[in-house]
Amino acid sequence: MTVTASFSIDYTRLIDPDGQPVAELPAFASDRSRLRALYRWMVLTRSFDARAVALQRTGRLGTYASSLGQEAVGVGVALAMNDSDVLLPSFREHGAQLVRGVSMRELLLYWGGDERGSDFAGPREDFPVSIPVGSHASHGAGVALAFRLRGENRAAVVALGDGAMSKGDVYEAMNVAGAWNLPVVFLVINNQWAISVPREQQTAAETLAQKAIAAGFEGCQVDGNDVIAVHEVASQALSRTRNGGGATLIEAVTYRLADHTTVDDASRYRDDDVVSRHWQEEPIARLRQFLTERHGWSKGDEEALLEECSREVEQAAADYLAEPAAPATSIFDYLYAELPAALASQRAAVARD
Amino acid sequence: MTVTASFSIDYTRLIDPDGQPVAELPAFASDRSRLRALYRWMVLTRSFDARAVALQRTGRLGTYASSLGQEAVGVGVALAMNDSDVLLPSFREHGAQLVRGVSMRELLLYWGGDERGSDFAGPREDFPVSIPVGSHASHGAGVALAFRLRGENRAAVVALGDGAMSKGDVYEAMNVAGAWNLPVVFLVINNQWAISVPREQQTAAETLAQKAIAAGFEGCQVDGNDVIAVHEVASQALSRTRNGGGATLIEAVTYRLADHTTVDDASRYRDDDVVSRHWQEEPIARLRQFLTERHGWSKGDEEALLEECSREVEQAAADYLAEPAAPATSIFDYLYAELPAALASQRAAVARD
Amino acid sequence: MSEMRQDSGHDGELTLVEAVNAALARAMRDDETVIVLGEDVGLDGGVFRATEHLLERFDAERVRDTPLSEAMIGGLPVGLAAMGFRPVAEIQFMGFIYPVIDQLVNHASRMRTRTRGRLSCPLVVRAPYGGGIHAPEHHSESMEALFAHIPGIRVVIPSSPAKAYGLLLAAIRDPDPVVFLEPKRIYRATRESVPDDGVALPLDRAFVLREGTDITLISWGAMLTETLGAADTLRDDGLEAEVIDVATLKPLDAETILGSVARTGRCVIVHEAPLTGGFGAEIAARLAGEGLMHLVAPVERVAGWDTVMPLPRLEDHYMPTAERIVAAARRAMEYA
Amino acid sequence: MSEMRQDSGHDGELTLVEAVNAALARAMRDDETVIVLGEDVGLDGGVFRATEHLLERFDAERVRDTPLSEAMIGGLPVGLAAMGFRPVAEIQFMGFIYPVIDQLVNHASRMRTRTRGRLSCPLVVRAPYGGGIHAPEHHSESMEALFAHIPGIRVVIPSSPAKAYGLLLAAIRDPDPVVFLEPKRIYRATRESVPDDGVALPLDRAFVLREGTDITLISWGAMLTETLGAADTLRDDGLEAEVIDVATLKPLDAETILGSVARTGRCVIVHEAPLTGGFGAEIAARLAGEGLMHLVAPVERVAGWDTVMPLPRLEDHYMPTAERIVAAARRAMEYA
Ligand SMILES: Cc1ncc(C[n+]2csc(CCOP(=O)(O)OP(=O)(O)O)c2C)c(N)n1
Ligand SMILES: Cc1ncc(C[n+]2csc(CCOP(=O)(O)OP(=O)(O)O)c2C)c(N)n1
Ligand SMILES: [Mg+2]
Ligand SMILES: [Mg+2]
Repeated sequence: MTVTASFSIDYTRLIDPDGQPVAELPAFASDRSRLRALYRWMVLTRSFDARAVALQRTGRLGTYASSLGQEAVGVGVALAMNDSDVLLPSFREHGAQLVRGVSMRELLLYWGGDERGSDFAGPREDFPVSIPVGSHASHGAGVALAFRLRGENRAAVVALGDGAMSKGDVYEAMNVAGAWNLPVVFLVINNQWAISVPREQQTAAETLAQKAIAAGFEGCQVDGNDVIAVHEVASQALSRTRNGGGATLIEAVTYRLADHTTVDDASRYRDDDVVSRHWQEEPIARLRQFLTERHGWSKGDEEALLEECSREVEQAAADYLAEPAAPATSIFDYLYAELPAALASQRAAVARD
Repeated sequence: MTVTASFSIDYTRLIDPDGQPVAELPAFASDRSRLRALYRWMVLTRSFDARAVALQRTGRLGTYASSLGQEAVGVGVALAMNDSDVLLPSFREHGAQLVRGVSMRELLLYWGGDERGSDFAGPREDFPVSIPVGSHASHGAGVALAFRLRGENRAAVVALGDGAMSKGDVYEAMNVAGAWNLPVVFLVINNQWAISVPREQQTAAETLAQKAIAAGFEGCQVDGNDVIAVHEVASQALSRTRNGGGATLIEAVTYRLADHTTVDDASRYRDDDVVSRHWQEEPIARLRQFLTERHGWSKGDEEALLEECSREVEQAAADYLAEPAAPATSIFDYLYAELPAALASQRAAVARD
Repeated sequence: MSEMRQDSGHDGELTLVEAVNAALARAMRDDETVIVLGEDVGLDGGVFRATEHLLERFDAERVRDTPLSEAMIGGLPVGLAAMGFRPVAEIQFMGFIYPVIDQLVNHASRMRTRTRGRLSCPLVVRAPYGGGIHAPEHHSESMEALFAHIPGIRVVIPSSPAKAYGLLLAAIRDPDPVVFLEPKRIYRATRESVPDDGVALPLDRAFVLREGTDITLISWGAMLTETLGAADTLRDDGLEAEVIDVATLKPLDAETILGSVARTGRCVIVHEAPLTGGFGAEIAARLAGEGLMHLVAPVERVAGWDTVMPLPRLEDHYMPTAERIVAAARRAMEYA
Repeated sequence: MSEMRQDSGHDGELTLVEAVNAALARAMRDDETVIVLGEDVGLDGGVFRATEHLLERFDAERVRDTPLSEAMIGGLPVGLAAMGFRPVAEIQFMGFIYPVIDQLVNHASRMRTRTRGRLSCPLVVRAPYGGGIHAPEHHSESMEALFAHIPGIRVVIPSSPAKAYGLLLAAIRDPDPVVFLEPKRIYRATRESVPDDGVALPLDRAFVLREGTDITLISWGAMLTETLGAADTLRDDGLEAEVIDVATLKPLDAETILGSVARTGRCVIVHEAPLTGGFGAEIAARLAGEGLMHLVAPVERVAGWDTVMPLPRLEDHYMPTAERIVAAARRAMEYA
């Protein structure tokens, strides 16, 4: 018996839950403005989530999936992307979408049940969220192939949950991305839950990162509540893949502090004290600690930022609520580039009603 | 950066292409009768394949997929199975099906386009071949779950090709088999080709065995042209899994010496001399060499065996050709346990024609 | 299900989703080969609570949370069923059922045929479907027609708590594959007395919900609410509409439908699914065939439009309404 | 495609599969964003040779052998198309197309709608389909109706070499997703002159293959062979049958169909797919609606039976025949 292949999975954490460095830090960690940007986007994301949940509770928004506790992943990765890269988000990557330039008003429109919310004014090539879990992974491979065929120095980033890693279409997308050496990063946000199903029941694999081994490319784990680590790992992965290094998988290990969505009641299937324990590791307090100790982040800075964020969120909410619905006939107007004659009478009937 | 998980893939070969032992041999390798059984089933399989191809060439059989060169895999594994285990074959595991007790007449009926060929008189619980690549893998998980629920000491064996390992449903089946620790063996017959697509283009993974890492269970490689190694590895895997050890993947590395099927012309996409080189490694000559050197297998033994096999094959072919077609109305008679009244008139119409 | 009834606190009166739960519990109690599996069916009791309490009443071997793998949820039961179990798989929403079609067409529907009866596939695939609850994207479609075209399976859609109980019991006991689609808009719309008597309903019979002589209104699932509403309005016009609940789309009880239209000569077929290629087309086609000579007015189909299901803000413009049904019926009445 | 023509050695006369090949080559030559991908489409030239020579004429970047992954073959083109390419994906046989349905329903068909036109999906999914060639199990089904029910896509089926060339060019140039189903039984049945003129055919028009005043016969794909054969037999009865090739099932050219039946008053719809829920039902439903007042005889549907496609030895008992079509037409003629 001889060994024909061997593999290992790395885990990266740079700042521990108390905000203390546990490894050599990347250069940007000493750049206050860049850390502030990471921090600001996380805080903005959390305020946005809170507001969106409140709007849903008061009947002014549809079912909503909060990213509470996971802010470091989307923000850390999206800030590592170039504008020319393309994001293919799941339904919980509000932070990443905001960083990419999707407006809060657009996000609210979408979650309020209005297709116009996916007509992003900012990142025109970013994909709309994929509510179907995982079926957008192959789109990411296609986007990456488009970049390769055009010889463009761009990468696609597909956001996936831990549950999504059980899906065969995700595997097929990863496998072709490996076989064709495509510039795509599979970002796995392991928040430990797929609605009520815990990560351990989802698969016997010790890590989700090792799913990449089946596809023949690199997979790694990163502390998903350590935004400095996430940003660093993502930056390296993105430049590698943009420069022909092929696909990569990043498993960001975090925790879903919120209910699955506003229609879920997590207390049915998990203990609150387990959740409280995970509050000790959440990413925002961690970076605030680091900022305070290393970059003189003051109470004043904090208050000013919170104030600024809530002002932006309130403005977006107001704009959203003021938006009149699109005309009924618009349900036909984007179905095909040109409405087939066969459908004219149906559109006319809707116009009449 | 710390290492959180590591893995390796083993490769087992016991007899080299010249029939020389290259490692310590299992006990059964010194048991002439058991080796003769392995040899006989391989020879019978090859004679059967040859006859089936001839029948197709003369218009008396449908499209047929020969297992030429791969006989050691199906035979070595099937002889390691208990009667109470269940085989879920792909469309090229004739050897395994024969060992399991499917008659050559039944196989010919099936490939001749007659459903009765899948109504096995022998292994009543074995599955019919799956022409759709890979979609039977999840059936294997279901069969294994049935055994587990009943507390039975049985295993399911799913036969898959190298191409099948690119399918998402195969991955999903493996993942649940790992998560639920099911008694199922995924037998991957890596014959290097999926019609015209070579193994290397199918995936960037160095081995197919490592696909098991994504599902959280053991995967290993075995020389698929070394029937002694295949039989040994399969026997161990099966007893492990029957006794609660969970799922296993065995990648049997072999080579498809024939065209993909009788309607394929492999010369369009691969060089004959590459194929001839692989003839040097084929499993039957290899075991014959070993039998001759270690167990006094004589020219007489060989001729008697070939004679015996061709007699059986001829008898089966004759029985198959003598079988009248089933009545036209039988196309309705197994659709539901009881034909719904709504379909009575359709059946009557067929009866009239 | 006594505790369920106390839960519901409406002595014996159940909602449709509670009736689904009652049927599942009953089937599991009566037959230990019944296995419930799907995403979140265990501790969570299903996102709509259709499997609530089953995990406690039975155990984790028979009530199984699966990985997030719809193709597997469609395929694993084929193996289980072939080995003599009766799996009841839940697909969380119809929007995620498409990977199951491969298993239904290529395996479940033909295992008996392929093996000439040696192996069979007594499985049920359950899924909530339909719009009208302002759900997120991909959560409101009605694609029942895709299943009704597959030979070798049954397609069943209940329209009330009692029907859900009786039809689901029948589906689970049926020796062949059944796709059981639950109209989630009316999961909790009404309660009715549903005795847990273990009595199944037939899987090849349409139900006449209301008798009438002037026109036949045909529908299934949640749309029967609008259809019955339309019948009330028509009564104010002095018209007695017969209302038929198809219930089992496959095999279709064409007799009941043709018999009714033979008497009324007029027909409106109502469904939420897009018009083109919807199952209403099959019913209209039967009328254009065997039923033609009885038709005095064009067969009207009131259906969803041939467009993508809109997000909630415009959803109401997609859903068929009682008004549209009434208007169609009045058009039909204009013919002498 | 000059070399193809020399290959075929029938100066300019192509079979249907050669015409598919010619259209692919033409589209790739005219538009470098056209990418062909699928299993064995490269060196092997496709198991039916539909992509023969494309790898040599273009290159491995644009003619891509994929891993054996139908869900990916359905999904990767969505990403490619959204980025401005025009992928043409081949599914080797319709029997393996089902994993693609998820991508068609949930993504390809609605990318434009979901993003209000920001992103779109100009892709084509090609697949050979249908029976009659004594192929292995799972290789002979006709499930076009599943696709014709999906809003936001087009479903096209050619019935001759020239139509295959013109319709496939149109499908590739169309800005929205098209499912292009190729009747493999007639891949090589006939040759006709197919000038490689780059002229596309319309995607919303049915073709009248033969004019007649007594009865309308409607079909698509390979079944037009039996249908035209039936028309010949009927002529011997002194009946002039109009024969319509639907060609584009979605969007359906109901006008042409209704116009013809308005003249003939009689109609036989022919398809290989199982009767129930087949696309013939939609056509019959249109006739039962707008067309009813013109019908003098029940609409006949001659289709595959509602059973699993039999293996080759009994396959002929499943396939509709010219005899069955003639018998149906004669039944229709009995009505005055
Ligand atoms: C294909 C599919 N199946 C089921 C669902 C229903 N569903 C929505 S979210 C979810 C869990 C997803 O878990 P994960 O991938 O970990 O993402 P998370 O919700 O944790 O962000 C499920 C089962 C879906 N949206 N899509
Ligand atoms: C799902 C599916 N896709 C495509 C095909 C067509 N096809 C038949 S065999 C084959 C190649 C299979 O390769 P592999 O899995 O290695 O098995 P092998 O033929 O080598 O035994 C293909 C693509 C199929 N039968 N099923
Ligand atoms: Mg999760
Ligand atoms: Mg192979």
